[in-house]
Amino acid sequence: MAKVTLIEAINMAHAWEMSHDASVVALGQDVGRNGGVFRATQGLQKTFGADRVIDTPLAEGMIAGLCVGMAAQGLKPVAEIQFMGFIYPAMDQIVNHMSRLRNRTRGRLTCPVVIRTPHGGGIHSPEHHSESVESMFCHVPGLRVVCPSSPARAYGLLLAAIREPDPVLFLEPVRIYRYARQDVEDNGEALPLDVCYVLREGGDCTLVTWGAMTVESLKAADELAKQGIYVEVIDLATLSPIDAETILESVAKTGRLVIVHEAARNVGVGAEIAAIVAEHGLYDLEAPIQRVTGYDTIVPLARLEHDYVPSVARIVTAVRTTLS
Amino acid sequence: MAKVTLIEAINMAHAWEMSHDASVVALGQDVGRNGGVFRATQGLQKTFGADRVIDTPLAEGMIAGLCVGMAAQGLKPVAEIQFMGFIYPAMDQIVNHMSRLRNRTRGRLTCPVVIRTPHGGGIHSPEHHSESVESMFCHVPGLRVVCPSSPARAYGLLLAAIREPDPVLFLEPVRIYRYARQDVEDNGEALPLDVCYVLREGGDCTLVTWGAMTVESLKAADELAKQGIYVEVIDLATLSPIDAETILESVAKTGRLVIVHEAARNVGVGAEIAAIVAEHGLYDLEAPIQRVTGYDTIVPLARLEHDYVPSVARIVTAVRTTLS
Amino acid sequence: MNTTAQFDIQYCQYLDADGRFLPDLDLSTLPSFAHDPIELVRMYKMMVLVRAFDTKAINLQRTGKLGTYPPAAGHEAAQVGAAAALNAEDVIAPVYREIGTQMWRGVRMAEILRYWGGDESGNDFINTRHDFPWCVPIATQTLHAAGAAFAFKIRNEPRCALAYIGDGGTSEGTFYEAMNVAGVQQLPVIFYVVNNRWAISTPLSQQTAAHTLAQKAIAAGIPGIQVDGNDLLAVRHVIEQALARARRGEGPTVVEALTYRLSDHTTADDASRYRSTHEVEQAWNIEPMKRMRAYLERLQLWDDVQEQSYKHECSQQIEAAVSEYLATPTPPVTAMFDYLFAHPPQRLLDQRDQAMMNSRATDNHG
Amino acid sequence: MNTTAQFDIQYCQYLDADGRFLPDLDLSTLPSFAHDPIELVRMYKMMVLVRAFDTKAINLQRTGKLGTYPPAAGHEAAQVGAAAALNAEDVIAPVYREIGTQMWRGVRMAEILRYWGGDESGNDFINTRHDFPWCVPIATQTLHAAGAAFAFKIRNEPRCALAYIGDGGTSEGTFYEAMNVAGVQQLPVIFYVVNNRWAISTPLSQQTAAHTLAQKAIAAGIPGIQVDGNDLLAVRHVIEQALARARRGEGPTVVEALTYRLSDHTTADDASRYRSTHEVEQAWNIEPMKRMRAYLERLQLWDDVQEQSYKHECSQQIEAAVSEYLATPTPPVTAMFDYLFAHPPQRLLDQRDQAMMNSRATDNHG
Ligand SMILES: Cc1ncc(C[n+]2csc(CCOP(=O)(O)OP(=O)(O)O)c2C)c(N)n1
Ligand SMILES: Cc1ncc(C[n+]2csc(CCOP(=O)(O)OP(=O)(O)O)c2C)c(N)n1
Ligand SMILES: [Mg+2]
Ligand SMILES: [Mg+2]
Repeated sequence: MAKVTLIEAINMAHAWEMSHDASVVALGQDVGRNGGVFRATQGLQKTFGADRVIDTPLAEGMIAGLCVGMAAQGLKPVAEIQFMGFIYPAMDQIVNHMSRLRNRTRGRLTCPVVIRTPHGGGIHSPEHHSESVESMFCHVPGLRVVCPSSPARAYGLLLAAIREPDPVLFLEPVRIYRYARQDVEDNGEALPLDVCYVLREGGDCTLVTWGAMTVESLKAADELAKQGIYVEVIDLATLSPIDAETILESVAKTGRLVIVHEAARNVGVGAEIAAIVAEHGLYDLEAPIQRVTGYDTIVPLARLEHDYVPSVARIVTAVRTTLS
Repeated sequence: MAKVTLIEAINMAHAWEMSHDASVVALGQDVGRNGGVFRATQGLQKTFGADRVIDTPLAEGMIAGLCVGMAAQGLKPVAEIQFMGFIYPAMDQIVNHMSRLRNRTRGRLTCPVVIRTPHGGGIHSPEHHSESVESMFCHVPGLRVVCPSSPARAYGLLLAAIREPDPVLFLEPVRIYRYARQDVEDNGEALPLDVCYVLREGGDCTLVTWGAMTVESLKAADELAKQGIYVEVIDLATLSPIDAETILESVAKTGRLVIVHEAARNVGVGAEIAAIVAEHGLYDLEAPIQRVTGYDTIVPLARLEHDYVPSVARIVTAVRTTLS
Repeated sequence: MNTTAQFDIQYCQYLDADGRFLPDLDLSTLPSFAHDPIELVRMYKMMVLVRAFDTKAINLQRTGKLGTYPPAAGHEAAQVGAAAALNAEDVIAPVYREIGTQMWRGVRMAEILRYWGGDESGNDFINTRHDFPWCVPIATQTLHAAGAAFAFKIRNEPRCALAYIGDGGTSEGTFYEAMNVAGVQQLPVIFYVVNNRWAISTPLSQQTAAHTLAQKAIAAGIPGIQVDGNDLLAVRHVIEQALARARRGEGPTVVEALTYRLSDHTTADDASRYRSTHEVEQAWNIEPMKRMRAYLERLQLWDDVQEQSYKHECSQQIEAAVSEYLATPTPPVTAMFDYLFAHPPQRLLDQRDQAMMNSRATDNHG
Repeated sequence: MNTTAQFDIQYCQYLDADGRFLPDLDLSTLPSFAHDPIELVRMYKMMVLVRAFDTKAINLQRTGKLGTYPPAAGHEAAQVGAAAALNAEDVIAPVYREIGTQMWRGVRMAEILRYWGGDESGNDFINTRHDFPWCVPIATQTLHAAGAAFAFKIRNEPRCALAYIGDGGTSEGTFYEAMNVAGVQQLPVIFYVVNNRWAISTPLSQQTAAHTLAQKAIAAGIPGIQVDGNDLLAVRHVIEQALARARRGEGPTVVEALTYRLSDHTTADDASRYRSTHEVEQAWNIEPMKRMRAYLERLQLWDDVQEQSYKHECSQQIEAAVSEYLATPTPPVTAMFDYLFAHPPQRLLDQRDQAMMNSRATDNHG
């Protein structure tokens, strides 16, 4: 068992699956020789050759479109989009083809593709490097959206994503790529793609979050515990489809719900969670739902970034408001 | 005063603004000679010349990108994307530039652009011609999203959109392009871009909807009225930013909320409305919120289309469930 | 100033509008199939069938029995010629208008009608399992062909991919991205530009300032060639040569076929709004069927009697397909759920149940 | 087969690596500025300032005082040469690396530092009000330049737009879309491809199979030309000629400047992972500064003493800019709200209030 960071776990899962399934290929900008700008694919080209770990020209739409063609003809491409803010040129292929091919052909052709991309900000990057626009993709029928928040979940969920016969958008929380090390056994065991994870139990308030915001959320839970308030922290992990049951059960227990995400609030994934609870758990709610999110603004550049990303203090305040 | 259809009202508003503001130009595929595939721009090229009503090559990203450049240098482009299912190639320019230019330059350069596009299905079109993916765009900071549901609102809102100093995505409900005629005075009077419209008052349940679904919603309201149930029908009209006040006031009165939209449910704009009410109007709610929406599937082709689009019967059932 | 690079674009044509060899043609350069009576007649017959089917489909749409339909009239040689050059195990990425292509490949007429009649099952081609479905979002399919070719290259299979694209389609950036990566990776793919002069109402002159569309290949550093798209022999030969190159590992080719869209863009379009009758009449003078028929008649491979009897046969085949199509029941409402995922999430299954209930309720209503 | 189209790509260079005219050069073709001592020295001095600023910026990043920064070393002639050809009322759409371009245009060094230090107000250029801001999403800016040029054309203004793009950028479809529409509309725009051989770790050979990047112009039916991007005289002259064409209404040009990225891609990159020291050393032999200095010295327009004293002057200017930059207060939290809309919606104003409260709360915390 090795103590690995989240990015190392991604690398490990990638390598595992490539050694066990000859149809898996990796492609993207700088993923080969350079091992990816964050080193997620480090060493893969050396091990598996330039035929299976492909440095592409610079065009995201092309990367996604190639994946569709490759997958339809029997490969399992795992593509990297260098930052989520550069995924838009790939949108057409993702929405109009990748997520639809099975449906359009009544199952004749399928699209087992994984699109990996860094997610979120907080590392003082240049413009367009801090985006977390998962909600756009969660709206796309036929597409799964996953976001791990620990090395172990990164490992297990990436394996699951590659093995899934349908396309998966795999979001990697940049801020915690190297945040902590965790024992992860490199045993090829995948995690399910349709459940969320209760990271911490508590009876006073349910806190649903994902990606890098799990860190702030757990810290907030610590601080609140000191004040005698016990929050149940849920890592959504799979953002689409949402595991509504686990959330509804928790809300049934706590009567309160706070949602934390880094993306802008308006029509974020937090809205869907709130809507689900307002539909199916309304009578359990003892207080208004709260969303602690990025503001409905462009993610600011480095000097104001920390004012944009939800802070421990904001989460604590929201939970206390819910309880008052 | 002329009795005009919704599409004629769009044409009228477009012509009005072009004759009163020399900086307004129209561009898109087939908008000139052919007057647009739905005839929204019919006659404009004849009146204003090929310099101001521009038939472009076939590339949506190019159309949007040109708009950014034109707008930054003093024009007010009104572009047509032929169908909403073909807007994805324009996404990068819309999100990463059009909606951001003012913010990125601290107001030095601005982007007064209108992107018009047909919205929704129900007219037995081929694949990719029935999309209504407004929720993706409502998530974009810096962008307004508008969707009229009557000739008068089409006229007034399009004028407002063109005059707005910031970008507006203007969604045109295809199914009701020619559904009904209405007296619309061609007087250049714009409507506000931040309010919704109460189409019908009622005390039993609030029904929020937009675009072509206003028709089904009003029919459902008629049917329910016969049963002694009075729903308040609200046309959202501006989908982003949402006029939360009007909705919250209505829910405070009725205690019940049903949201109707044609787009897929998951992370649709309906989710945001539900979330707003679960945050700010929770104590007013006497029953769970209901969403009557397209399913979380690809919009099916013609033969199953009517099973996808929310029907009067589904709306009636949802309202009755809410009341029971 | 030094010249650092030079390029030229060749144009290939064998038959003139009357089906005679061009005067300066070196007959020894003719492909072998040009001397194969069976193959020549087979191709011509398919063109006749395609034209007849096309006419019928437009009719069905006009009488409310079919959805919007994109006529192929004028494209028969461009479609059948290219399709005939392919092997069954090659893969195509077709656009909406490739009626004749699909028919040659083995897509059944009833399937074609089902698709344009609004039923996705029309894409579940029974005979061409690996081909991509009809593609509507312009130019996107060029990348699918490149991706397929990439898979063939990685697996070292002797297969090729062929992407269809229109003159309008060449303005989408996607097309250049596909050519470019195909060039870098020397993929076994052909980008087949069917230049019919119009993209809905947009004439070629408003689409690009490029003198030819074949020259767009130069941007990707790959070969580009123009062919008379109304000349069945030339089309098939040029595509055969491009395929041979690709199979030899020499990479992609762009082939531009010059043809004309004789019909409206689709049944929802009215081309008389934007182009002159004169232009259309001119185009009819050089259309592909007449030319090929004259060629066959000259070789005494075809005559009036055969034409009449074959046309009759076509009608019967088409009527059978139409009957099959019209007898196809509306798919169950569950069809919109059942092919979305291999492992459908619970939420979707719940919606599926609701949809069944809603659909039954509606049926009771009306 | 007939040839239907022919193209060639020219290459322009005046000075060799030692600053001597190429042996076969016809001196009468030299541009007028090549004989203007004041202008020559002014350009050279800017190159020196740019190199010094670049070094300082990397330093600031290394010491935690600046964010990720994209060094310009090696691009000085390509940047200053092109910028010097423009008029003030022309408009540029620059990419992140165009440090020297911006400095020549009049963007203040403190503004440049503010932007790369993580403050959007660095884009609120005081002197170049119409220029587009630094562009990060690759190739997107080419359309902004085309759109600007369209505006100039519609308003009949004698202005041009110039879009910068890298070798990597030429793989994005957007670039071709921009060239294509510029060709159709004969827009007064120049697409300036700065080919520095690398796109992060991707060498040119993996980016495209095209022999030159200038030939990509052929796809759009517009002229393309290559120039030695390390030759200040050639760069400026080629751009001047392209601008003159555009102003005469003769439409767009693609100019490819051949240069080399002497530094890492950005301060976040380590180029030694993917390219050889040998290659980089070779590139230093033909870099632009040395060449221009030798040319000036030969004309006796420059010497060691001037070089030393000017470098000192540069340091002082740069230090002043750095001080100004470091003294700039962090923008108020409200800055992220205040430039989003001309008419901010109420919901956003509410969030603005919350953000102010949250920010104050955080300040009290820490
Ligand atoms: C991305 C996209 N934009 C717009 C359309 C609408 N549309 C359908 S066909 C067409 C014209 C295509 O012209 P061309 O490529 O020349 O093919 P042709 O129809 O002539 O065969 C357009 C604009 C579309 N299908 N996809
Ligand atoms: C659309 C997009 N994709 C990816 C990136 C990440 N990225 C930044 S610079 C770069 C390489 C660009 O290379 P090139 O165009 O040659 O310009 P250079 O950096 O060499 O000046 C990449 C891939 C980006 N900024 N935008
Ligand atoms: Mg065409
Ligand atoms: Mg480069």
